[in-house]
Amino acid sequence: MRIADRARTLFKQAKQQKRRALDEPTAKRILDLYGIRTPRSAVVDGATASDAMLRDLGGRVVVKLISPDVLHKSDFGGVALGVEDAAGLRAAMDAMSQRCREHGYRVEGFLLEEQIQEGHEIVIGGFQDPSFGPVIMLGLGGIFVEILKDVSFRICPITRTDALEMLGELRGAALLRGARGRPPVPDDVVTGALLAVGGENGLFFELADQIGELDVNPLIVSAQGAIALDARVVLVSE
Amino acid sequence: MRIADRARTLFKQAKQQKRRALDEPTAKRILDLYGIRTPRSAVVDGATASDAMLRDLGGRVVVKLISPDVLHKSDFGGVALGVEDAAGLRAAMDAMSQRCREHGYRVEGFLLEEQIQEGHEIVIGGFQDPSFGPVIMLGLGGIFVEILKDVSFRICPITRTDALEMLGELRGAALLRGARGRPPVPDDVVTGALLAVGGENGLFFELADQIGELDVNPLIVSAQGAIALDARVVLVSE
Amino acid sequence: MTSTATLNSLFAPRSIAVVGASNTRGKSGATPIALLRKQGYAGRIHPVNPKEHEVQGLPCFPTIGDIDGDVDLAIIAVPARFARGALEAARPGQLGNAVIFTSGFAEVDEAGRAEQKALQALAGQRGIRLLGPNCLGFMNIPQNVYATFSPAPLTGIVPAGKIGMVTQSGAFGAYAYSMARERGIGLSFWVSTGNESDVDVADCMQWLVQDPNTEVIMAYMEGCQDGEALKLALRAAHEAGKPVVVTKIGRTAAGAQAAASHTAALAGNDAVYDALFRQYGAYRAHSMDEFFTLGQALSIWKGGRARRSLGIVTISGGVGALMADEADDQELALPPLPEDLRRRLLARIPFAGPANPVDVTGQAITDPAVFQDTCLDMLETGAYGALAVFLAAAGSSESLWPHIEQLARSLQARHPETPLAICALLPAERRRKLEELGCMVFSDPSDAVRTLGATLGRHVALPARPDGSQADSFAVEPGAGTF
Amino acid sequence: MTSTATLNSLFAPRSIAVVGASNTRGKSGATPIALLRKQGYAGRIHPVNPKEHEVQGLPCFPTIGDIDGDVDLAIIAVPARFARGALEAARPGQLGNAVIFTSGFAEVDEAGRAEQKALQALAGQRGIRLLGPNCLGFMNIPQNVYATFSPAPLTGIVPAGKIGMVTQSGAFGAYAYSMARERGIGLSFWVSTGNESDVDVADCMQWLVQDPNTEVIMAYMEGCQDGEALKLALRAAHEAGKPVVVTKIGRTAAGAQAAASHTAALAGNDAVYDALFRQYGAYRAHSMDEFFTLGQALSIWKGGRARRSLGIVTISGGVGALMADEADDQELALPPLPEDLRRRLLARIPFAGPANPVDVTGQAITDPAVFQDTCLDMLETGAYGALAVFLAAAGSSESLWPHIEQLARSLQARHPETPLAICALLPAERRRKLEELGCMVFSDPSDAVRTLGATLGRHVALPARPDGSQADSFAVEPGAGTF
Repeated sequence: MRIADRARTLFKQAKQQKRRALDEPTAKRILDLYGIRTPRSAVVDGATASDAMLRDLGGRVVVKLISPDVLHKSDFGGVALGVEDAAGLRAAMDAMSQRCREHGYRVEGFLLEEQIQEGHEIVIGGFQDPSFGPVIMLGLGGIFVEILKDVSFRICPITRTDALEMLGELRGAALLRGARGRPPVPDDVVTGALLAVGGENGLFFELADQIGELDVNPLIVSAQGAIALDARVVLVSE
Repeated sequence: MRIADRARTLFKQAKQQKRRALDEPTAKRILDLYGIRTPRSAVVDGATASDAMLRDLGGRVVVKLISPDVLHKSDFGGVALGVEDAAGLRAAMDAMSQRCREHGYRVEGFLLEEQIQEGHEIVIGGFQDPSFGPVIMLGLGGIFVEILKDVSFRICPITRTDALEMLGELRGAALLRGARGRPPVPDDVVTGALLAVGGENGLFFELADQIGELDVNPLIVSAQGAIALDARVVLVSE
Repeated sequence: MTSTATLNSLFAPRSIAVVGASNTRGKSGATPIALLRKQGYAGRIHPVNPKEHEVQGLPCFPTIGDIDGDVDLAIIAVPARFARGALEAARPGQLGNAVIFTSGFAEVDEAGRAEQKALQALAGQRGIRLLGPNCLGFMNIPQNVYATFSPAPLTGIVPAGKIGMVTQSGAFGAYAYSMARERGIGLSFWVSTGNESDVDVADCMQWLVQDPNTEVIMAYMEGCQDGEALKLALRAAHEAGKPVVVTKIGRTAAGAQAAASHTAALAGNDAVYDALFRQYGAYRAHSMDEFFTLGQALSIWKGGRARRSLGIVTISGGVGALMADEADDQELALPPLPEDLRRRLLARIPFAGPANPVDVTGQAITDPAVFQDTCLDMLETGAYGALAVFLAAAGSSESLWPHIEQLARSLQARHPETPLAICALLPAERRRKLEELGCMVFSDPSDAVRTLGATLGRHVALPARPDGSQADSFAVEPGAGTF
Repeated sequence: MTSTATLNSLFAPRSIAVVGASNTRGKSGATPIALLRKQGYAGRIHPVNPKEHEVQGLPCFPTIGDIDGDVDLAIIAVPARFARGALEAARPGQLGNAVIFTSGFAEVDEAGRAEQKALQALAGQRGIRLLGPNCLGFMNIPQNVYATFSPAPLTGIVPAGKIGMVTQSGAFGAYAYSMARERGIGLSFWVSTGNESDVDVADCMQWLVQDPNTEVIMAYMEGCQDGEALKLALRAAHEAGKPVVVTKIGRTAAGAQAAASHTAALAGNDAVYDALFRQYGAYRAHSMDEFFTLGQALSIWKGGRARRSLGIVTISGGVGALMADEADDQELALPPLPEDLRRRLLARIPFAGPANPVDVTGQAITDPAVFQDTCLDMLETGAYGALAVFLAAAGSSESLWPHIEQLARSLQARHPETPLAICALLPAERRRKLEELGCMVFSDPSDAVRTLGATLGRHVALPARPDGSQADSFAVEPGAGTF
């Protein structure tokens, strides 16, 4: 099934549920379909540990013990950060299991959550202009959008040139490019995310008949890529 | 002795010591002389506790146990936050003494440190322009000064009108005035600090023959007033 | 909604009926007849007025239907309540187009809106294209079609030129017409679209794109009801290499409110218009002065991909610094002269400032060839995307003039792709001469640099046309278009 | 360093010697004599040149010392190596002032700097005030003192007016002189200070402050060696109610670099100049167009404390919105019309736009008194600090003109404190008429609003003078002066 068709199925379901906006998991599935990653998680039973599992979760995970008998996971040693390979995952799960056995606690499994790289918060928004159709917005998170109105707009579909210009128009662009000693974000990461939303094959342009408003906020961008921590997708009013 | 004379004595000492800049305690004393507060502290023996002591320290203090036997003060309960009156101070010191007695630890006294109100960070700077003499600068801390160059200048001496305009010229002024739900800072707090530095009776104008460069950074401003956490005062080169 | 071919009979009519024709000077039914005749319109003119037998010496008809033969264009200059009847009186198929001057339609009240709809419906049935209502009409200047009641041409005609002007507001348009005359700018076309019951700004732009007399389009907009049509028109202009300069009101909250209270059209989100113009390569002007400064400059140099670096040559270090200030604001680079060039210049004029800006000093009065030699040397380096030359008061010197002309000629011959801006106070005919030689001429040196900043190295990368043809795809150079 | 009284004999000399006097048209020693005679200078003119017996019909002296009696001003138009000797040849006490046209001093090299110092030393010993070297001289226009070799006045004289102009750069000054002539602006005084070995921009400002012919000062600066003197001059101008418009180059990094390579003066920290001008109430212009637009406006309305709220009255809703956009940019409030006023206007013109901007529509052509009535009504409310009126092309209408004149007259009579800006394309004599009646006149409507934005509600609160006199202390209203 084509990406757009799969997305349309999700919109159809939301409409059948009389929703005005997609629920967060569905909104994130739409982003995922169009290549904007969202944090992943999986529950495993502890029996197996493979590099492939970690890859699916972004390569670097937090491992959390699931046990009805442990209330404060951290104090108990039930959380392991920065696990990056199968050996590490196995070791972490074994250690937690061992500790539970010592205390006679039950082990129901392990929650693996993608560990988000530190990065910059940006915001990608979209709305329908009554004259010109879908319009995409880019801004930096926090005071940049709210106080300084430091945002940039383009009409969809945008080209790579447009995406680069949008980035260049932000007064705060220097921050993304490494000012103040913060690690720089390659322009491609930002423009890639913009094109995934507002490009010719982007979700907002392809689904312009479905999406009334869009807010990917925050989108964490770093040298490792872009990952959306939250997304709001409002349906077009019928 | 007049304020300026007392300040000049400090500069004289610094010059005798061949300093190019005042040391931090001296710089803070200069600020204090001209009415810009700096965090205060005092060491007490635990025998007395009075409201007056607290008032001298800004009204609200952190009490810290001084004992050669206690390594991790917090873990030991050797730190008490937000102490506001004599009764509270006495209770905190008594409790710490009691705990030390229980463990057989020595008590050498108590450090009372002024507890800084939460506020906004601003920067007040000054430099000597070769044509126009002392110039004062105002900026907001962080990205505002460094990335956005959101600063405002005036030639000294400044009037209250100038000080208000300087504040109004900052793009980030809205933040100080309560945007984003932050508690607002009365304009007077900022203009008062500006006048204390660059006004006709301000330290930079009165001591323009002594001070080559000045950097009060950060100056914490809130409804409770302004307090300088650090200050750099460079002497004029002879 | 429009094929531009059908607009030919509107904008280049072979016959014109004027309904409400009048002998009274200054009346809206008198002005077009007076202008058409005075300017030598070659087609037939038919006054229409049931109360008159003859108007301005021409035989007058009671209704359009009484005119023999077809009528390409009817100018309707009667009160709103008579407008529809005037069109109905035409024989079916007789009338191709109508310009409705009359106000009192959708811009006024509900009844006006209804009457405008009825007019549209009638025109639709009869296949009549409508311009207006509530508009000042149009002028096809090379063809002497003055279908307007604007008094502006009565006090002096604008010569034929390369700029086509489209404005929604008649008053803006009339003022702009007068400003063009004052600045000595020629126009190919001028149209005011008013309520846009049929033909709108985008339609007129499309027509100008195919009009061989028009090389630059200047447009004034208040709002836009059909965004797709506007996109297509801007794309067509871009693809035809005809620069578009736009003034769009409602930039700010106060302006948008004022615009909304003035026009039925949607004021829209201004940031979206900024994006639109940027994406489709149109130049946005925020004042009438900018509108004309840009339009006039683009009628000489079509903007484009020249690199965003500027060489400044002046007779005054001070003015050079003023221009450098503006270049910095415009994010135009000022590459320094290479060492051999510096040496050559200093050997010729020992007190010259050999940096960039280059200051040839007042010495240029006695050695006027230094301008041309320095400029050519600089362009040979390939480092400069454009040149701006400030001549100071020497611009009006008789002895310098042949050298300025020669400068323009040599640069045009050897570096036709490189824009040259000359800053001088020149008499009109000399200014025109330099413009013919491909020079932009400015009196304010900052204006020269600002205009180069807005037009140099501008890159437009449009998405593919809906029909699948290829998009342009230029390399990106940031910072263009901050006029 | 200067008492302005001593500058009177420099700038209003009773006798002038021209050293290097020449018969050759266009030479720097010929131009001042030609201009002085042509313009009817009333004092004595003494050509000095050892090689001539007669210059331009006047007896010529070998040296200044050979002239009988005192000489108020010597114009030095000989090469740098002869300049000092020319002054030395004067009898002790004979010579009061000298203008040194010659270049080749401190602006060039070390030897030039040394020679300039020697010249200063000699002048100091002899009590001679120096203007220059490396300057174009000055013109005291009401007194017909043309102590300049600028060719600009040769192609046409600027009439006497209220604006005194001081420029460091001669080329900028000469160009500005020509621009003033083109714009029909009169000048009281024009001076170019060059290397400022003695008299500098601040000195000239101080002199203009006490000059009864000067009401507005326009200055062009590259740098400043004596900041305190400049502060004092700006303060004096402010206290005398004479607005100062300044163009200071070196705003940006590129400009500062260009300025530094051009002049010996310190380019300085530009933000400090911004602060200086703001604190001392001077208006900073960033281009020559702004320089003149502001200067001309301030010669009619002196700026000041009127509130930052604007009433806009137009004949076109579209242009009204354009002006509202600019008002928003300028942070000028646009208070709406009170309800009774709206009703009255709608009763008179049913299709009028009764908000602010007020659109009286084309109906104003047939009811031209509506402008005056509406404007007066608006000012009676007390809500408007200024009015801007856009007349569209109707400005050139013969029938409307008496009403425009009457509007200006009534507003001037009843609300002399309220600035009125009229936007219209007017012939020069009508423009002048309105200016005499206290109206600012603009062709670009955005310029009108921008200028009001720069000048309305500007508050200057200077610290006390060093001598202890009281500072002004106005209430604060933010947002002024964002031209």
